[in-house]
Amino acid sequence: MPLDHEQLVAMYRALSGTRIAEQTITDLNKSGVLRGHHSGLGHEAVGVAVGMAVRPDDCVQMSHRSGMMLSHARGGYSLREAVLSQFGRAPSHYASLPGRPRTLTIVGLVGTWVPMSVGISMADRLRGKDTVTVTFFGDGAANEGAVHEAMNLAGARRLPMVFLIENNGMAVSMPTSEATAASDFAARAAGYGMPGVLVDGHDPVALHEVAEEAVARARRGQGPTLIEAKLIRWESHANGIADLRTPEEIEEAHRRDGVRQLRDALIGQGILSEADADAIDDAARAEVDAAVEEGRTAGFDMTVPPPMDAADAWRLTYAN
Amino acid sequence: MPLDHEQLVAMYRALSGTRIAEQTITDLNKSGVLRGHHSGLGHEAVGVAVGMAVRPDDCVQMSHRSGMMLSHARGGYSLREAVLSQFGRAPSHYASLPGRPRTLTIVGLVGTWVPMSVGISMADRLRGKDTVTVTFFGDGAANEGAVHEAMNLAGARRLPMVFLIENNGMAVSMPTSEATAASDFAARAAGYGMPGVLVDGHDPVALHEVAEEAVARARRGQGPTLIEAKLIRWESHANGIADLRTPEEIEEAHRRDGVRQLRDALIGQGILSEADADAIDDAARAEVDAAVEEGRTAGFDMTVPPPMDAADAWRLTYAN
Amino acid sequence: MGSTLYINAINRALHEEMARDNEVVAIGLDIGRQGGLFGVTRGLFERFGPSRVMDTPISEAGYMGAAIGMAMEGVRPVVEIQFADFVTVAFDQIVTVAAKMHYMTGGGKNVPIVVRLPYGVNVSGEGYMTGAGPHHSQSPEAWFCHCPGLKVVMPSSPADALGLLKAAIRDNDPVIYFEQKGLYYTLSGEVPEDGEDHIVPIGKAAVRREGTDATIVATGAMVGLSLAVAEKLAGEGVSVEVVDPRTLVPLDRETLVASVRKTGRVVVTHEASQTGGFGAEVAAVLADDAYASLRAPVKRVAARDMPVPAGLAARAALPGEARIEKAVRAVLGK
Amino acid sequence: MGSTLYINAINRALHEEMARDNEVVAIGLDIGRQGGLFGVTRGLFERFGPSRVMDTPISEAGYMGAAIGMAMEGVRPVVEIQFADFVTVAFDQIVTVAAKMHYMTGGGKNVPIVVRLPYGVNVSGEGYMTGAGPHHSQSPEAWFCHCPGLKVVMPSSPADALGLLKAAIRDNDPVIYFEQKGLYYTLSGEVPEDGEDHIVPIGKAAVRREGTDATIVATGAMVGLSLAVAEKLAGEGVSVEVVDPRTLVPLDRETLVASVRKTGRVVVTHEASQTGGFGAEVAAVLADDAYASLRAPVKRVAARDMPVPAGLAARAALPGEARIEKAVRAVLGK
Ligand SMILES: Cc1ncc(C[n+]2csc(CCOP(=O)(O)OP(=O)(O)O)c2C)c(N)n1
Ligand SMILES: Cc1ncc(C[n+]2csc(CCOP(=O)(O)OP(=O)(O)O)c2C)c(N)n1
Ligand SMILES: [Mg+2]
Ligand SMILES: [Mg+2]
Repeated sequence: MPLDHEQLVAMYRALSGTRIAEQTITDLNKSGVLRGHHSGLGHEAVGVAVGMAVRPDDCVQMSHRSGMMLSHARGGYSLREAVLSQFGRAPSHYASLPGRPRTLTIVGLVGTWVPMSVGISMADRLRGKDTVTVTFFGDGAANEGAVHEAMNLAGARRLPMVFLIENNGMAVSMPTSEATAASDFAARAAGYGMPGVLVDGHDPVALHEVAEEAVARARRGQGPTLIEAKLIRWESHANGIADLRTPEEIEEAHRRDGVRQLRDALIGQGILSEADADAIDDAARAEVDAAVEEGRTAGFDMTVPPPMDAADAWRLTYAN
Repeated sequence: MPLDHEQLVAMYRALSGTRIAEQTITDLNKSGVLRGHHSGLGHEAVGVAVGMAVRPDDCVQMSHRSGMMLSHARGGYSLREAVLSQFGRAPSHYASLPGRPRTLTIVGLVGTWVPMSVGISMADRLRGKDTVTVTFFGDGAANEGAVHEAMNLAGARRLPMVFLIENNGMAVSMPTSEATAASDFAARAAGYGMPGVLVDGHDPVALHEVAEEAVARARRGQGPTLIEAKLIRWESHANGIADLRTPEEIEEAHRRDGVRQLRDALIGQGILSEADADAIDDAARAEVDAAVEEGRTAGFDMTVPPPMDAADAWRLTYAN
Repeated sequence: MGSTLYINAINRALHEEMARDNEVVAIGLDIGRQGGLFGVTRGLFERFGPSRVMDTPISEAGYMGAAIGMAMEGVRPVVEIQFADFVTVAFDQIVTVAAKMHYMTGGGKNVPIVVRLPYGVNVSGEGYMTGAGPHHSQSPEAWFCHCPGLKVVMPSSPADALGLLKAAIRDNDPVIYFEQKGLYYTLSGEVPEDGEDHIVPIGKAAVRREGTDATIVATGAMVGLSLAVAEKLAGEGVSVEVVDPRTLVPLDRETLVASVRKTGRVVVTHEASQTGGFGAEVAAVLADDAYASLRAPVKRVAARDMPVPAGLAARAALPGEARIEKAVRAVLGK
Repeated sequence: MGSTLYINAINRALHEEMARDNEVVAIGLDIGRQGGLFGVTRGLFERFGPSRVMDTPISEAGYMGAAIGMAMEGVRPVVEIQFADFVTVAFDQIVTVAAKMHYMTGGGKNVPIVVRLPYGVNVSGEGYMTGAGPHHSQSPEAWFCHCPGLKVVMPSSPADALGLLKAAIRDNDPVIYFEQKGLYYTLSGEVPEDGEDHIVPIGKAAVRREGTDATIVATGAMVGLSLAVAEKLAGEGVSVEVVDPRTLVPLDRETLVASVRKTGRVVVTHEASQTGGFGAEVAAVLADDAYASLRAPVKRVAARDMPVPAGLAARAALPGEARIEKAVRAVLGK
C-alpha cells in the first residue's frame, strides 16, 4: 500500500530526526568528545523505511549502520535516548527491552550474527506465530560463509524472513566491486530459491514499498526475500579510519541524499510547506541538542568497577 | 572440439574399466571383504569426462565419488592400482605422485576442502603458469559456507578455475530438494559473477563438452565457471548405511546409465562393433579380477605399528 | 536397574526429554528418517515428527546458529554434529555467539542448547570404526573448556550418558556433550529402570573405584582402561583410586583434591593429545590446590601430539593401558 | 641498536622478509592501500604491489584456505586476521587443513603459512582501544596450543616481534603469531639496526630478569607487568626471575624447568582466561618435570573465566600487577 500523507510526514520526521542525531553523533566523534563510532550517515532511509514496514512483534536484527534509525522509526526509541546512549547514559538501540518493539542482538563478527536470526524465525514458527524476522547486514558481511548457510536454510525451510543487505559499496577499504564479481547481491537470491530485489537505498519511499511487500510475502507463508539496498555511506568506515575514496564518490552520496529528496518531494507535492518542514527539523535539533547537553554534563561512565572474583565472573557469564 | 572416434573409444574404455572396477570394489565392500567405501557407481561419466578435458599440469581436486575415475582417465592410474589401493597395497588415487597428473588432496570435512584449491590457482598465477584448477564437490558440500567464500573469491579474482558440483540428489539421507530451495546450483554462479552450466551428469559426451569449454575459458583468462552435473548415485551413501530411496529412484539411475548409453551409441554409429566393445569390457574385467586376487592374497595391511614416542610424533606431524 | 548400551542410554535420554518437554527439539544431519549416522536418534522422527526432529543441509554454522536463535526464544535444541571433528566449522557460532550471549545481554538472554559431539576412536580396537583417521577421530574437549560461558560434560558410562544428557537439556546454559563413539556399541552398563527420571548433576565428579595409594583422573573411554589398570595393580596389592570428573567445566575440584589429599599421587589421562589438553587443567588445579599433599610428580597420559592415525595405527598414538600402568608405577616410584 | 615501537618491529619484519624472498606474500582485510586497520602493513602495498599484498573479501575461511593452498605450492603467505577474535570463522581451515597436511600427505606437502593474530586488550589502560568488548579483546592462544601440527609464538617486545616473525615466515610449518595489539603504540624497545637480519629462534624461551626466590612465567603483555612486580619486590629484597616462553609450542621446557629448579616457586600468568589456558600447560609441565624442586603451590594469574568486558571494566577481569604480586607473595609464603 502506498504511504498516505500522514505516513509520509511521519517518515520525513523520522528521517530528519535521525539524520540530525546521527550528524551530531558523528561530529562529536570527529571532535574527540565521543570515541569509536561507525557513522550511519547516508543509511537513514533504509533504517526508517524498514522500521515503518514491520510490526512491533516482528523481530529485527539491526546492523551497525542503520540500527538507530530503525529503532527510532519503529517507535519507543527517542532521539534523546539515541544521543544519550552514546554517552553511556541510556540503553543502546540494540537492547531488547520490555514493551519495546522486538529486536535481536548482533555480535562483533559480521556475518556471524545472521544464522541466529534464522533460529528466531524457526522458534516463532514452532509457536505458531505469524511474525516475520528481518536481518540486516552489509555487502562485506554477505561474503561470509555463515550468511550463505543462513540464507540457504531460510530458503529451504521457506521461513518468513527478509534478508536486507545494506550495500554501501564498501567494507572498510574494500570496494564491493573488488570483493565480488557479482553484478549485484540480489542475484544471489536465486541460489537460495527466493526472490531478490534491488532497490535504491537512498529512496525511502521505494525502500518502504519493497520492504512492505517482502514482509507481507513472508507473512503470507511464501518464504523469504533478499533485498539489496544500494547506497553510499557519507563517512569513512569508522571514526579515526582514513577514507580512501575520491571526493567525487562522497559528493555523489550527498547528491542522492534521500532525506533531502523526500523533503523536496513533500514540499513539491504540497504535503508540507517549507515552514512545516523547518519546524520538524527544528524540533529534532532542539531534542538532540538538549540530549548532547545532558550527556556532556553527565560525562562518560568511566568508573572502574570493583574487583571481581570468580563467583562474580560466573554469575555474569552463566545463567545457572 | 567434438571428440574424434579414437577419443570416443578411449572414453568408452575408461568408462567401462572404471565401472567394472567400481562395481567390483562396491561388491567386495558389501560382502565384507573390504570395509567402508563410498561407492562411485553412477559417477563414472563425470570423472572420466573431466579427466579427459584437463592437462596433466592442471590441478584437480577430486571428490570421494568420482576421484578414481578421474585419476584413471587422466592417465597413470591403472585399474589394477585402483583395486589394490582398496587393499592398502597401492597409493590411493588422491595421492600426488611424481610423474603423475597433478592433483590436490581433499580432507575429511566436505566443503572445507574447497578453499585450498583457490590457493593453488592463486599460486599458479603468481608463478605465471597457464594452468587451470578444477575442484569437485557434492550438492551437500555446496551448502557449506567455505564453498561460498571460495567461489566468491575465485570470481572476484577472475581465477582460472572450474567448480564442479556432482549433484547426485542426495547428501547421505538428505534429498537435495530439501537441502535448498534453489532450482539448481548453477543458479548460484551469477552470485559470484561467473557462468553457471547445468549438464546431464550421466552423459559423458555432454560433460566433456562443457568441461572442455570451461577449462578453455579459464585458460583464456576469462575466469571461473561453475558446472553442475546432475546425476543419481546407484548405491547408498556408504557401505553399511541404509538407503532410504525408493526402488524407482534407483531404477531411474540405471536407466540413465551413461556407460551403457555410450556403448550403445558407439555401436549404433559403427565406431565399435559389439565384439570390440565386449573385448574392451573383458580386458578390464580381467585386469580387475587379477587385481582382486592379488589384493586378497596380500591381505590387509593390519600391522600395528611399533610404539611411537614424542620424537616420532613430531617428525610425522611437523616439517621442521 | 537393567543393562543397556551406551548408545541406547543417549537415545533414551533424548526420548524421555522430548516426551517430557515440548520445547526440546533435535537438529542435525541425517537425524530424522535415517536415525543418525550412528543410530543415536533412532525413533525420534517417527515419534515427534519433522517439526521437532529437524534434518538440515550440511551447514554446521548455519544450523548451530539457528539452534542458538531458537534457544534465545526459550526452545531447547539438542544439536548433533555428526562427528566431533566437524564442530570446527560451527566453532565460531558456539564460542562467539552461544558462549557470550548471557554476558552480552546482561543476563537478558540465555542459550539453553546442548551440542552433542560424537568424539574419539574405538580405543578397544574392536567394533565400529576402529579409527577413521585425522578428521573423524578427534577429542576436542579442551577447546571448549577454555571458553567461558560453556559447560562441558563427558560421560563414561551408560548411566552417566543418560543422566548427564538429561541434566544438560534442562540446563539454561550451552552445554557441550561429548559422547565417545567407540563406546556406542561396545560398552554396556546398569541404568535405572525405564520411567525413572535419572539425572546426573552437572559439576559433580564420580569416584569410580576407591583406593589409597594413587589416584587416576580419567575421562571418557579412559575410565574403563584406568579401572582395568587399577584392577591389575590390585593384584599386586596396590590400591588405586579412579576419579571421573564427568563434568569438565565447571570442574569438581573438591572431589579431585580430596582424592589426591588421600593418595598423594596422581596420574591424569585422556584420549585427546597431551599439550594443552584438559589434563593440563587438572594437573594445574592439583599443583595448586593439592600441592601440600603431592608426594610425586603429576603425570599425564594422553595421546601423542599428532593427528590421530587411521585404522589400528591409532593405537600407537593413543594412550593405552600399558602407558597408564607405567605412569601409575612411576608415581608410586616402582 | 635503536628503539622502535612494537608495531614498527612487526612492520619491519614484513618489509624485510618480503624484500628478501619473492615467495613471501601478505593477505588479509584492508592490508593494502589502507595499510591494515591498525597500520601494521603500512607501505607493503606501495612497495610490493597488489599481486603480493592482497586485500580480500570478508571471508576469513576462504582466504585462510586460499593461503593454505598457496603455501602447499611453496608460496609463503602471511595471513592477517583483523582481530584475533575473528579467527573463529577460519578456525576450521587452520586446524583441519593446515595443521594436519604434513601428516596426511606423509610429509609430501607442508604449509608454511604465518597467521598473524592481533589479540588482547590494552592492559595498561592507555592508548588505542582500551577494550572493545567480548568480540574484539580475546587471547585465544590456548586453542592453537592444543592442535598438533601448529607452532605458536607470542612476542612480548619489539625485538622479539621482529625476530620471531622473521623466523615464523622462514619456518616450514604453520605458525600462529600472536601480537598484543595494546602494545602496538605503547611499547617501544631496542631492536638491532636496520639491515641486521635479526632472527629469534622458534622454541627458545627468554629469561627477562634473573632472580633466585621465585619465578614468574609470563607471556605477551604480562611480561611487562611481571617485570614491574619483580622490580617492586626487589625493593623489599625479594629476587624474582621472569621467564617469557616466547614460543608456546614447542615449549622450551628446559629453560622453564631450570628456572624453577633454582627458585622452587612459580607463578604463571597470561592475559587469557584461566580455565584451560596456556598457563595450565606450563603448570602441568612444571608439576611433572620440576616436581622435586617445587617448594610451594603453582599459582596461576589469568583473566577471570568470563568474556572480556568492554571499556575500562576490562581491568576488573584481567590479571594486573596487583594480582601477580599477590600470587608471588603467596608462593613466597608472605
Ligand atoms: C568476521 C569479521 N571480520 C572482520 C570484521 C571487521 N569489520 C567490522 S565492520 C567491517 C566492514 C563490514 O562491511 P559491510 O558488511 O559492508 O558493512 P559496512 O561497515 O560497510 O556497513 C569489517 C571488515 C568483523 N567485525 N568481523
Ligand atoms: C563438514 C562435514 N559435515 C558432514 C560430513 C559427513 N558427510 C560425509 S559425506 C556427506 C554427504 C556429502 O554429500 P554431498 O556433498 O552431496 O556428496 P555425496 O556424498 O552425495 O557425493 C556427509 C554429510 C563431513 N564429512 N563434513
Ligand atoms: Mg559495506
Ligand atoms: Mg550428494
